[in-house]
Amino acid sequence: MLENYLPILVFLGVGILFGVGPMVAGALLGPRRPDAEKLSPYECGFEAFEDARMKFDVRYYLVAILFIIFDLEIAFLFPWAVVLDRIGVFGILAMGLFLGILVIGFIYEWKKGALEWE
Amino acid sequence: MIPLSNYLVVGAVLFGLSMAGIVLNRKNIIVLLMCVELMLLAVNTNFIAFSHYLGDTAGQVFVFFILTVAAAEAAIGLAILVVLFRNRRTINVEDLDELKG
Amino acid sequence: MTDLPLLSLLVWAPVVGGALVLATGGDRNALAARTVALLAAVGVLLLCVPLWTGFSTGTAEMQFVERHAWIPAFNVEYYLGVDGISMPLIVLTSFTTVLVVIAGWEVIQERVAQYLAAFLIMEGLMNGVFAALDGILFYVFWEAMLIPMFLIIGIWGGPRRIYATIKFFLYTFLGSVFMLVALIYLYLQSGSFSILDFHTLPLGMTAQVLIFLAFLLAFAVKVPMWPVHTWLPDAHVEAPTGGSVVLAAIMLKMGTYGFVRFSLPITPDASASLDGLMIALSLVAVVYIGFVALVQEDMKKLIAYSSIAHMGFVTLGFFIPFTILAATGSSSGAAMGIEGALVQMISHGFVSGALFLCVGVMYDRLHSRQIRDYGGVANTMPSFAAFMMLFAMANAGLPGTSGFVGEFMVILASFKANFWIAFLAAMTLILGAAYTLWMYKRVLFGAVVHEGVAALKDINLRERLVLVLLAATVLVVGLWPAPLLDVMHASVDNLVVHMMQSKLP
Amino acid sequence: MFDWFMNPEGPMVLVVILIKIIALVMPLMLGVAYLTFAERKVIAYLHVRVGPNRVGPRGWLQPIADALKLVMKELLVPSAANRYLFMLGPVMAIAPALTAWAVVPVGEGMVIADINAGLLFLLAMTSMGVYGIIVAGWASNSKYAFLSAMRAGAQMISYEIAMGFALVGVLMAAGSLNLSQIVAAQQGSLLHWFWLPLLPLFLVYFISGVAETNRSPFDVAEGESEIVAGFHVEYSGMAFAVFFLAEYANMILIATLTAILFTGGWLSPFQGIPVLEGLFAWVPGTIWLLLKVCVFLFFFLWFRATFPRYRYDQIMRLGWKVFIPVTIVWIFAEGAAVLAGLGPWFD
Amino acid sequence: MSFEVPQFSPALPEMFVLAMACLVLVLDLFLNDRTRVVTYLLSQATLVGAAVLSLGQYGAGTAVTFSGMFVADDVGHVLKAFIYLTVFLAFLYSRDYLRVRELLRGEFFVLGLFAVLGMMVMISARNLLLVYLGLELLSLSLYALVAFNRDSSRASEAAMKYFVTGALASGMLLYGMSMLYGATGSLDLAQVAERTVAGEGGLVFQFGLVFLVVGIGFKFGAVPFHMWVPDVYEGAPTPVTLFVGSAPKVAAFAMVIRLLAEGLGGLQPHWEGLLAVLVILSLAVGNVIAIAQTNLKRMLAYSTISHMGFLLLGVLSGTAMGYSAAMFYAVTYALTAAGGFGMIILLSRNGFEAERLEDFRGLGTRSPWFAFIMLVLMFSMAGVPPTVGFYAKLAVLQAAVGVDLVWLAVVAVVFSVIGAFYYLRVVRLMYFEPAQDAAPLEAGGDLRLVISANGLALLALGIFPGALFAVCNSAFGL
Repeated sequence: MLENYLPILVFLGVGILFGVGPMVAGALLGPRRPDAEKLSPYECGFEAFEDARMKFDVRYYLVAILFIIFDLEIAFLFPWAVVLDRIGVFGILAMGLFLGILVIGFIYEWKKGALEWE
Repeated sequence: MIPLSNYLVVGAVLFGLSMAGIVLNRKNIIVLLMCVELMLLAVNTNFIAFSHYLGDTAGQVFVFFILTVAAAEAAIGLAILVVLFRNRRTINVEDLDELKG
Repeated sequence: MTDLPLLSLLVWAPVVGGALVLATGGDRNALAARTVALLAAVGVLLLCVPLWTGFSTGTAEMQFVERHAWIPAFNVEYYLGVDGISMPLIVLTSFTTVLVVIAGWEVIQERVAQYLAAFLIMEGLMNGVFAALDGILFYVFWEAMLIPMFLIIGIWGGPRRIYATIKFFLYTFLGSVFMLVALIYLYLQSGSFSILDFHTLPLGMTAQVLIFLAFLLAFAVKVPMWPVHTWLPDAHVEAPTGGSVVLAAIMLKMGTYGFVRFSLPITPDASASLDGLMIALSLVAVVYIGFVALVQEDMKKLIAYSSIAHMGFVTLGFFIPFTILAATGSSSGAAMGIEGALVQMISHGFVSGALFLCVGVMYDRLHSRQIRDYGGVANTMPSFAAFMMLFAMANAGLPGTSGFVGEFMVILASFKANFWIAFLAAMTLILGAAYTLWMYKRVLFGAVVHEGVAALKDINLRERLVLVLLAATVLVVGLWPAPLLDVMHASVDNLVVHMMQSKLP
Repeated sequence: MFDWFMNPEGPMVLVVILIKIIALVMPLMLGVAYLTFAERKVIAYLHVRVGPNRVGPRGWLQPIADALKLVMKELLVPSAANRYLFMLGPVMAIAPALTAWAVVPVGEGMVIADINAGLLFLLAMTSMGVYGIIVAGWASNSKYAFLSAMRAGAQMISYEIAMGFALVGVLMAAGSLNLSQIVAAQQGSLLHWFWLPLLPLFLVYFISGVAETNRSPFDVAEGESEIVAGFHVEYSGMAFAVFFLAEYANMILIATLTAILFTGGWLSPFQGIPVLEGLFAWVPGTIWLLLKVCVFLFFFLWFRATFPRYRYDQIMRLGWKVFIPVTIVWIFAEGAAVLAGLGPWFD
Repeated sequence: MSFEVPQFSPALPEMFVLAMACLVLVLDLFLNDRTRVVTYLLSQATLVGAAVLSLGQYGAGTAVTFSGMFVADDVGHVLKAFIYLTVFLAFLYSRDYLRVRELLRGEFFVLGLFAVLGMMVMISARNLLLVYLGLELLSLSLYALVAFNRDSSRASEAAMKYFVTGALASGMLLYGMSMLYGATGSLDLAQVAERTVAGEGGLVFQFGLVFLVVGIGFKFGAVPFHMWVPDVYEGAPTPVTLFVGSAPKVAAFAMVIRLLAEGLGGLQPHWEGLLAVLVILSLAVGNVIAIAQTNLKRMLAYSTISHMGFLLLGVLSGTAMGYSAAMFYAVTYALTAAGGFGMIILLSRNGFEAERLEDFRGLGTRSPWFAFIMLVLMFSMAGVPPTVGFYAKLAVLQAAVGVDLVWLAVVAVVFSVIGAFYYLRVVRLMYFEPAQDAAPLEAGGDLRLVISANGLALLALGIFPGALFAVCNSAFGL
């Protein structure tokens, strides 16, 4: 069973190689003439005003948090969907209830403005 | 076949690391939150290992729920962190000293 | 016997009365509060009449028994009843409360209703303690009583009242929780919380000793016995007069009552083997505390120490029978020691209460309790001086007063046991006379020391009423103790039987 | 595990796997290269221009020239950047984009790793891509890069939910996580393909795919005029090229997945049609798949040429307030359909 | 693999609360500040309805449903009823407080209801998974509630601390559960119990047990896992403190009964010692440190710690009598705590939190009636008869003595005497010292009425504890 996953492991190696290889090639073939101006972060021609790791909008957190929750709900749906034809009416209704509660949460977020960006 | 004990040792090591992280960490609350997640992962390792060796799926179902709860927990933890940061302008563990008695 | 649940009435009528008093409201309705309180107190006292007359003296059985399920889960019952030991104490309590209500009539001007209600509620609870025949019921009353007392000292007391009251509470609380553990143990052994069941429960020696010590902690604090007596002078000094009276007249008796109700009959073997300790502690109280009283400057403190000494006498009386048995091989005379101690309890209730009231009378006028602030009071307050003289003599144990009867009986019993014990016990007569009469002399005799004393007015009608009542009882008990002793005989004999029986399995 | 390697056949198996991988990746890379070329050409023609036509005949060697140029460029690492993370960013972008192909069947039985949890694996790999972008944006230590990374991250995860729900719909219909079996479940005819019964999900999935790959019109994360190329503003030379590769590889992946999940994969469109079915029976399934993929890729390019760029808030609104409700409603509808035994599809 | 449809009726209260919580959540979105009272009333109605449903099942015997995961028995019904009651009180006490401070948002009630649901699940859980889910639903709601006042720096700090320790506790508990699962091969507590008796597992078992007990200790706030308690109690808005400090204790008791008594009853000799350590430390630390507090909420926090020590003392005896005693302790403590924090709310007004001990100064003259109520509350906590706190302690001590742990009982009573000191201090401030603050109490009529009833109930239960004892005993088959 695990053997089926071996190609994936190999593929991952190949994938990484495809990332690293070109960059190594570029580094070897390309010129190397660094200077301070060239290496400073791009800021439309100005000197950088401040460190770029600034605070950013809390909404990004919000999106991330909502994502985590919803994504996990999907994780519950996956196995359910696969065996849909074998779990009978009760199985389907149970998930309907689950989704219903999820929808209630969704409505709440919507009304509370958690989904508004501006 | 990898023996069960190996998984348990991994679980225990992860658990120990996360514990140490929570208890010893004095710098950043985010690290605390990550340690909490790590702790749950350690538990998941245990559950899955047991579940596999016992041939019982209940353990894996438990893992599913732990994952979900962990997400909800992370969500609330981060939310509290945001509120805390807004009030305090710091996420330093040592700065949590307003409540004392 | 009557059909009324007499004991329940004695317990709950004062509590209800207290609630009614509270309901009269703030200080604007002080008169109403006082009236209601007086009516309630007198009413309760009247309830004691059928109690006394209906009491049959020939038996050691519990009388006026009321027994209902209360907490069936633990076999805890609402179980009331009295025998010859507890019945007089209930009468004493009811009587004292009337006096306290009258004595506080004018003195207390702040939060009158609460003050009076506290006393009434406390009266009910104290009656409950004496009437309870169920361990938990007993404990509930025993502890609940602390709450009003705590408030009485704390609210209406003197300058160091807070220190005193917290010390009082914690001391007594600490003592009694051990009793609780012992009660639980007894329950688990006997399957019931009934005290009478405890009396017949066989117990191993280790268990007996531990239970005895647990009870000792609870009761010794309350009595108080040396060396856990230190709360008492503080509490007395800071308490308002009424508080001191109740404290001295009744609450101390609860400790000694505990000994006769619990320690002696439940753990006779432990009592017998530890009686040396108890006698020693009692004699220390009698002699050492007597000397301490001698040097007091504060009248209340002096009376407080004298109380400790007198209570030492009571515990001596309780524990002397074992020595008598050891010395003479028979238990004759044992009953005399116990009866003496019981009479001493009653008598001390009257006498110490009276003395505190006397001090209160003076304090209300000059706002000082220091002996040196007085002198020659007899010149301006002759009637008062006469009453106080009587009480001082009673305190010293002079024949003809109630104080004499008990002390004499205990000393007599002690002689049967051991000469030196008797000798030391007899010291109390000398010491008691010394500190009481010396105080009396310094306060009342001599020249008028200052204008304050010169301006003193003699006691008014209200005070006179209180003192007359007390004087009458002191004399009656002193001259004709037979009715009181009759009441006790059967119960005491029964107690002695219990004490002399080994409980070892 | 290790005794498996000790097995004399072990290394052989490894070699076979490697050959398969190369056989898949090489055409893929070629496809990527010529997708860039196609993009420029197609858009040019849509704009009525000619597009690149100088290098080679009609410009056919243009991608090679681009690659050569990029290889010769200097590889800059900004002074304020976090050096290792900066280099890690492109790798983290391309590795999952390629690895995902391990479970994608390109024809009947033509799959490198035939695992049961194929779809889960795909979901995992496509999610991994966002890390590359976030890491790149963070490591660059440049405001544009950082902002862009945040935007890209938020956008990608938002649309991932809609995609996930759409997949649930597919799963409900197919009853398997294995991609080959999903295709098999669409056997029958053009009308049995899932695009019809799952039409809303199909649309949501494809459009979300466009958004996932940060393609126009959802390309606010790299919008030149607003955020000067976004998270890869500080990248140059081959490091930039790797991002580029990843993006186009992802496009092809999304197109392929759409084809497999909703339009029958390698199934012939003429299945079930009496005459035509026999007529085209000789065409291998892979060709059909390829054709379908090309169609979807064309849509990618067409969108870019036609639609103006969305505003960021519009993008988020579309994802959260349109797509997610639509998918949820459709899942309910599908559940109801299953319960009621409706339609020819869910037996 | 088709599922058989489970029997739903035993879980009716849970389903009702869930449905109502969702309804309230959605409905509240369409209300404004003026009409928010609807949210409040609906929440209270939910609790009342749930109480009717739960008590309606009382005496109907034990019903197991959802493949053995869920159990509805008399212990559960009674505990749930008390949870409804305390939460009802909590909502009632909170409303004015929150409204005056402009914190009256529907989420407060919704989170409260979800916490109730979590507690109900904990109580009815017969499966490790369900225990965990209930616990988390409760905990997550509480974390959010503690941070409810978003502008309070102290509240957010408290929430953070609560969160981290709570998550740590969950982790410990889970780790213990995973070991238990490994040792017994089942998540079902009944099966766990069977296999425990059979003595399978060995070392893994005990290893898991330690973690389980540590997790429980954390949730209870037993020393040495108590550090969150004072901070959370102090930092949270008072209504939330009230909430955290009352009903969840009942649920925690249920959890400990389900896990240790029902699931691992066979290992009682092993966990007895562990709990004994927690008990002694909790009693000692809770009572001694409470003396040094000047903040009433903090003082009550340490007092809670010591009370939890008492509660665990009942549990550790491992007898039905002990469980019954602990149950009595839990429910009466929840009521007492509700009253105690209710008093703080009563005395508070906008911009002024009556949470310092000093603020109770002279209450005896300012408001004799409420001073009396507070007096009853304090004496109940101290365990002085005739308040109900005494019987709780009595029952617990009885259980301890019953299994020959006399020494532990003695330790417990000694510390309870030390504890009496700081309760007395509150009484002292109220009665023996002059008032500094002459402002009249602002609280509304319903609050006054209910807090009076709360206090008097403790007194009434103190005079007639028989019925409640009978209920607790019969719940454990005594």
